[in-house]
Amino acid sequence: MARIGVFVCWCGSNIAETVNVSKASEISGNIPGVVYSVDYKYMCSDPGQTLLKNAIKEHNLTGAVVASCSPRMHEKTFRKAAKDAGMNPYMLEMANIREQCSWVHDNKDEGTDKTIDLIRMMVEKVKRNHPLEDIKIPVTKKALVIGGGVAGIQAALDIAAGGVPVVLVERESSIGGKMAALDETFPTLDCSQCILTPKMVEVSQDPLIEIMSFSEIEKVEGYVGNFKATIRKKARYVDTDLCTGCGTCWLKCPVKVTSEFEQGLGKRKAIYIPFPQAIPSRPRIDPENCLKLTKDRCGICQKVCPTKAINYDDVDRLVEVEVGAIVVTTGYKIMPVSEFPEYGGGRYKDVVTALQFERMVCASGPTLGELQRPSDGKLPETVVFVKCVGSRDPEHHHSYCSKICCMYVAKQTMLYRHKVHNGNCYVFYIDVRSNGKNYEEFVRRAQEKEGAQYIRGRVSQVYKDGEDLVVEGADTLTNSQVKIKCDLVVLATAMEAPDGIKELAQKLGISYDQNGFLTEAHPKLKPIESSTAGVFLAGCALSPRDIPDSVSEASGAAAKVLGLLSKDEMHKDGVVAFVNEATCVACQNCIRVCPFVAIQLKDICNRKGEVLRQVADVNPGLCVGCGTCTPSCPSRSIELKGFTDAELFAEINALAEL
Amino acid sequence: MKELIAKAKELLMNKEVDLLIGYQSAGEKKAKPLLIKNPDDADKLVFNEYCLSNLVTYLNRPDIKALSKVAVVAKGCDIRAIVVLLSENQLVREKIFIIGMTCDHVMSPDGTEENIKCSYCKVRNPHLADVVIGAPIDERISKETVVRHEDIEEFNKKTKEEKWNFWKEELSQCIRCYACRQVCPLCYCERCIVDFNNPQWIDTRSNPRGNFAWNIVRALHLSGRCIDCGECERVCPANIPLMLLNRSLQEEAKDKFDWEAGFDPEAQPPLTTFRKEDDEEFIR
Amino acid sequence: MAEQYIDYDKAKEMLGNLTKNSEIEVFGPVKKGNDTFISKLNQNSELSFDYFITVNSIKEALLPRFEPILKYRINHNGVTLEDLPPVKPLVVFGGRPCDASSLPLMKKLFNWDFKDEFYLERLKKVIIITIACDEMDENCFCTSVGGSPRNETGSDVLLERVCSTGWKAKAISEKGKNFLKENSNFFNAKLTPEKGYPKIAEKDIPVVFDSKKIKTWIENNFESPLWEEFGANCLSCAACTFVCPTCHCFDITDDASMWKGVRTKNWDACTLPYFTKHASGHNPRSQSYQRYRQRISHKYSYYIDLFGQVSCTGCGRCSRVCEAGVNILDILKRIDKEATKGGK
Amino acid sequence: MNYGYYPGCSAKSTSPEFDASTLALIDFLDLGIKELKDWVCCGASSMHAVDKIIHTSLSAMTLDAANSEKKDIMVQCPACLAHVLEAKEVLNENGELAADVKEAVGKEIEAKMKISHFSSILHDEYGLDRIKEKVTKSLNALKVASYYGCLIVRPQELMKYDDPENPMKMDDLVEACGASPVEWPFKTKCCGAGTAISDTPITLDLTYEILRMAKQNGAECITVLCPLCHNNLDLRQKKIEERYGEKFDLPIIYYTQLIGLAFGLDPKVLQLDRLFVDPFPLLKSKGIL
Amino acid sequence: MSENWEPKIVTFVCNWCTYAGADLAGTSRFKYSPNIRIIKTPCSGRIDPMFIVAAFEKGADAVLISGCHPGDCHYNEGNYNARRKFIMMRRLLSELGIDNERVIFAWCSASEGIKFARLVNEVSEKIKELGPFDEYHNLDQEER
Repeated sequence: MARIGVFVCWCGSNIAETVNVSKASEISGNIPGVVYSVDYKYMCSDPGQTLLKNAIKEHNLTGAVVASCSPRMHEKTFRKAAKDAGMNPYMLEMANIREQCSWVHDNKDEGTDKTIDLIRMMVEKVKRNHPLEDIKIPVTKKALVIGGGVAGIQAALDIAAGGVPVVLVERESSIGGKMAALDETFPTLDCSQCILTPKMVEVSQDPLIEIMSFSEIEKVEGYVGNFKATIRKKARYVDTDLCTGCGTCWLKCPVKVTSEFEQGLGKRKAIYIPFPQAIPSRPRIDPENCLKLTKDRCGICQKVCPTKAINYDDVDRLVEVEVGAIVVTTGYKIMPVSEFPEYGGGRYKDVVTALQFERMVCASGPTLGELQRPSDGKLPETVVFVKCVGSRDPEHHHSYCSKICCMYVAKQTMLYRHKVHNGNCYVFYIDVRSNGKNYEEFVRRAQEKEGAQYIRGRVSQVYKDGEDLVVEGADTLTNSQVKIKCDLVVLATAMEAPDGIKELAQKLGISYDQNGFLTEAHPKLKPIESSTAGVFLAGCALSPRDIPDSVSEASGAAAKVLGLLSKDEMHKDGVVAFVNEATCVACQNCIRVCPFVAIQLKDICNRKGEVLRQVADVNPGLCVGCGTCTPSCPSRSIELKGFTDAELFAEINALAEL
Repeated sequence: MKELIAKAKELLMNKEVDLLIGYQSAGEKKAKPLLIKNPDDADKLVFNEYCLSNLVTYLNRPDIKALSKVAVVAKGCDIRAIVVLLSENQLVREKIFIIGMTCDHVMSPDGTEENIKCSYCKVRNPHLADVVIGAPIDERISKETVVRHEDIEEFNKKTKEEKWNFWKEELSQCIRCYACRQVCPLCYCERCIVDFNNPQWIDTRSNPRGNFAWNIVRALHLSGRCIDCGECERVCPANIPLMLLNRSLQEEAKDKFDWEAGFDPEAQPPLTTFRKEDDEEFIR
Repeated sequence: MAEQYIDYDKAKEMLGNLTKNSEIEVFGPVKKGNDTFISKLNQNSELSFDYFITVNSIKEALLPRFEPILKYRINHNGVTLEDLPPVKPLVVFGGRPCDASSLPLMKKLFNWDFKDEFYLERLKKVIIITIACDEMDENCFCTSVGGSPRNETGSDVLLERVCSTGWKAKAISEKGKNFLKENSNFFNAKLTPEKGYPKIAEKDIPVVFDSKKIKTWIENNFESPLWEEFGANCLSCAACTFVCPTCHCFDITDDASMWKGVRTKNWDACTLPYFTKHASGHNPRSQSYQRYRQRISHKYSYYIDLFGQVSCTGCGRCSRVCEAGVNILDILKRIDKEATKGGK
Repeated sequence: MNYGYYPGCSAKSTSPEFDASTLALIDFLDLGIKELKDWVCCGASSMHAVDKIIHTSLSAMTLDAANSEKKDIMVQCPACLAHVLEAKEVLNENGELAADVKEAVGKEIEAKMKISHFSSILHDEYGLDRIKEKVTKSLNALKVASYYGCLIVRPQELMKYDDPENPMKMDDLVEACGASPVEWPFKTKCCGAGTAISDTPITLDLTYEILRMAKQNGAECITVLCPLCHNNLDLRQKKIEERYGEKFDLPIIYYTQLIGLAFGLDPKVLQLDRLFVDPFPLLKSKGIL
Repeated sequence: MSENWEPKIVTFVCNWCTYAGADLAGTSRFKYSPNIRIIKTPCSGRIDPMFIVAAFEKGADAVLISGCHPGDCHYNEGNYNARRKFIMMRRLLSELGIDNERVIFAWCSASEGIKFARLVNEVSEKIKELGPFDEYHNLDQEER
């Protein structure tokens, strides 16, 4: 039999002015099941809470209703007090008689009547409430970072610094990402590799970080605190344990192939490391070009390898790792120029992407920093940069802004002018967006001190007239057509979501937007959380951003991971869905509507292990308690604790006239 | 008919199926279900325009579900129920053998005219069947055609008050025999919502209040799922025009979600999914 | 007393008159769609007398679909019981002899170990005006269970058709005599009996099985595989039991809101899947054929053990209403054949 | 294929060779396309700027002409194409302008027919493979610059002709006939027809650039699909050569004429002799004639 | 209709938007009609259309249901799922002749205190016009 206490708060005059609190308390005392009722000036005060605690003990209460302010204000307070007094906290409910009653009504009789109704509704609910326990989830103290660009490197380092082991998975054969290919970085013009490679080395030397390069995520199962990831270690044909990275193999390899790292501007071998500072500094064999693997000839690398590390029979291997949290830092890709034939992309060798330009001016690039245009090696005397190529162009490509182009174009004009002091450089732009620390100053330096000529307008066409490239565009400030003859055109093409990101998102159960960028759980308040608990996001996987943003997000994600993994088990609210397995017929409605992938089918077996039938099964670790599953179930075999049908019906029922 | 009997015999003789569900004659202009395990009984099988029953409903019966494979004689309209059951994980495709019958039309329950549902049938040639028996029949309307139910249109000419009085009168006659539920191929819950008592969702008394709640919840639970077989209305001993409700919700599903149940087992049922641009003109 | 006749118009007038009196409940035949139902009449009811047999039986008049057996209110001082509405006198017009003959059967049950005051009170206050049959169909088998198209059992007044628009009335009981007297102004129709009425004679409905043999067979064949065959088509709805004049199972449910409640006796049916479901989740009659076996066995065996009589009047309603094609007569004939064959 | 041919007024005045070569191809390929009986001038190139209702009504009447013969519409002139497509869109959107047009025309006009350019029909419906089969006289690697002009690809949403930046249909067609299409950047540049009368020097400038680029990229001739482009490139070529002191000698040949040649049709029938820049020396030197 | 009849409006709201919006109406002291009783659920996705029937059965004259605006759902999608159910329920109720003005759906965010107050007042006024929902309440017959 229920023994319920009702506590009506005056909130000074906030409630008492519009509600006859003593009458409310008195009438509430007559509700069947209520054994104690009282009104008090400030329930939330220490004496008020003591009153509650004492009443729970003295009257042996099974439930309590505090009629006061909004539960959003003090539910935690009173539930904690109830818990301290030995009552299950979920057996306490609040009737909101301040925000939703005394403050919105003037008439005291009406306010009092409504108050009594609200109390009665909560009393009836409490009668049906069940004691709930917080959900405890054990956690695996290990993290997985997917993507070894600068964001992934930073996240791995920060997590490891917190004492948690990390597996860093990278699709390419070296970590470093796009940043490793950059020449200098804005707005400081410090050398990209000079600041990145020490971090890469740090990663490789951290005993808590395991790098799995040339590997991809095959499958992810489990849930927050308890993920099991299967990682495909792609066949490398080089035993990374035996290999010392001496370099003999790639020096002797006779096959030359266009280098992806050099953006197609340089060559590599069929057995190669993508760039000299690669981490791990272990080569891989490109099976499509290796003579041994394609034609069963050559085999030189095996012959010259001093440690017998070459294995032509290597195959993909699957490795399972158990982790408690995942950080996704899969970065971006750059649109290739071939998408823009109207700008000469794919037609003229001297129309290049900004990333290619980085390699062209980089001291470690294919020309060792000597600026030569790709077609004939000539020093370009006039260069035209075109911004917003593919970005901010909803009719043809992407509607979004790629965010970093304004800055790197300004940087590249400087890099160009530093190489070619009397060269001409023009920039076609729509707007100049330079809203970072020292960014605006940087752009102005490019324009005012470094001689870049900015033309506001779009380019209509790039074509070749004789030996010259001609850029035709509009100057919308002077309202005139512009035609510039030049030697090199650099297109600041849009940043795009990388290949395979949708498949990865599906494996992780996280969502992505129409552009393929991963979606944050909340654009403002949960910018680095995904919709799946325990999966965090950082860097350009979310949308275009620059290095400082990516790095700070990575650190943020690492902090989230460390917070999550700091305890042996996680505690969460006991308001979760539960299944009545006796009546569930596994129609999958709940599974289909659950936004958090918290419900799965489970087999019910007999003693011999034969499957008798299937039922829905809620993973309380993933369930967030929204209750969308409940109305989707026609036989009501799934319900939400704390908001069961019986509880809500009791509230409705309490409205029937006396 | 010969082909059907031969196929049935073959299936039962070769033990390809444990049970075959078909139709037998029940007198002049009448047919009723026939459940047979013995190949000799296959001679009783008939198929004609009086074969109204949607035999798919038997596939939900626990004793029949327990069998390893069952053959069912089904018209295109009946197969739509199989599609829904497949999409809702209630049947295992490999465990049923669908003998699809081409069917131009069946008769109305009283046997006097063409059944109303046949005038807008889109599956005269059954889909999804393991074997199709009968000559191909010209579909009278295409799959893309949006069906407007004349009875709904007519009904919607009534005022609010007329509608209310109509249903009050009709539903007061419901005796709560649950024939509508039991015959429905899509009512397969282990425990029906009406059999709940904590909380008591639906008043079990066959008073107008209980009858309203029952018929509301029934229509609602079939919304986006009803495949228009009309069995509930046919078996209702009180002759309540239940399909008026079901058809209007079919129309709503078509209009608002571009959905017709029972054609694609892979598609997401409309009430378990959404589109961001769904209608919300009615939401303030 | 001279012979009394009543025609369609007078009958309508009489029933209309009775309906005006809010102190009595009147039931009569009302047409809906192609079928006729015994319904509680109100001012707007459209009576129809040209029917073969009503879909439902007159059971509904005496054993309502739902009926309050307890009412209470809660207030701040506690719980108070409320009075139940009094049982009103009833007139039931238009049942067939197979309807009326169910009443003595039902009386035995409701007068058994527990006296059901609601049923018995109604039975006391009811006037049953039965119309003898003058049509039949393939589902009729009253003669096999001791009835006949002109059986008087259970009726207070029996009407026999003499022409296309009227009947000859015959009082069977004292109540009937008084009713005819009180309403003699409606039973004074000048009707000339026409040739060809009644259309059917008792011999038109031959006896087709021996209920004794059937009882014995049932007693000995609980596990017979034939039951599975009999119940194969059954979809487990309650249509057959709800139209049956002798099915009488009910459930007791509470409907309560915060401050008041009512406990109600509701029709229930052994054919429904949840009828025997235990709280444990176990269901001893989990399959439809088991439930159907219960229905037949109850009528043709257990009831005889308890009350010495078959609890079936041969009206055939269950077969007519069953859209799954379960036909009780076919099954009884088959059992009879099996019993004869087996010699038991 | 159920097209009626809408030639437009140019075909009947300034460029009968376009008309003639088109009809010759229709006849040769047995496409069964006949000229619409009641087609109306589309009102180019001034009416659309003067009065929207009259402008749309003119094209609507052509749609009506097609309706009365139950035909889809085949168009050759890009301006005509743009205007009938626009009228179709206006009528289907059924807004205020459509109501005005209905009133002006005096009837309800259904706009459900298909409207296609002849080059699209050859390219997409008849098919390049079948065209290749019909070629009897290969164009012998003649270097052809396909010049589409500005109208046929713009606005893309309306015309839906081909890639607006780099259309390929004519290139494909002449390639199928054995020619070597020249890749060049000025396929869709404006020839300046709009200012040809009002400010001729501008037009001459623009057309000069086109001729220059074609020549620079190795073209031996230019093929076109627009009568006005043809006018500017062909009729004014001599004037341009004088003005800029540069010799081009680039024959400007309709694509229908080139295809006709490949099919072995009589140059007279194709009216090649009507061209101002004499194509015969080139064709002879390439062994095509 | 008795003189002092006041409509009874049962309101189902989600915890994150509309409940917070109602709180904001309170903290902003926007006055509204006292005829509503709020029942809190975590998300509009938790609100079963049959709650509407239950509320009418227990004497409600109108039912107001409100959740987060599309895109604002705390649980991302609950309100989208709810919306489809409401679409169906509305059609069904209108087929049965139940006034759609007695079942009101709204989106009301945590910042829309004023919208919540106005909404309640409008609904309350409308229901006062329509009068008590006796048609439904009278369906509750205890005996035949």
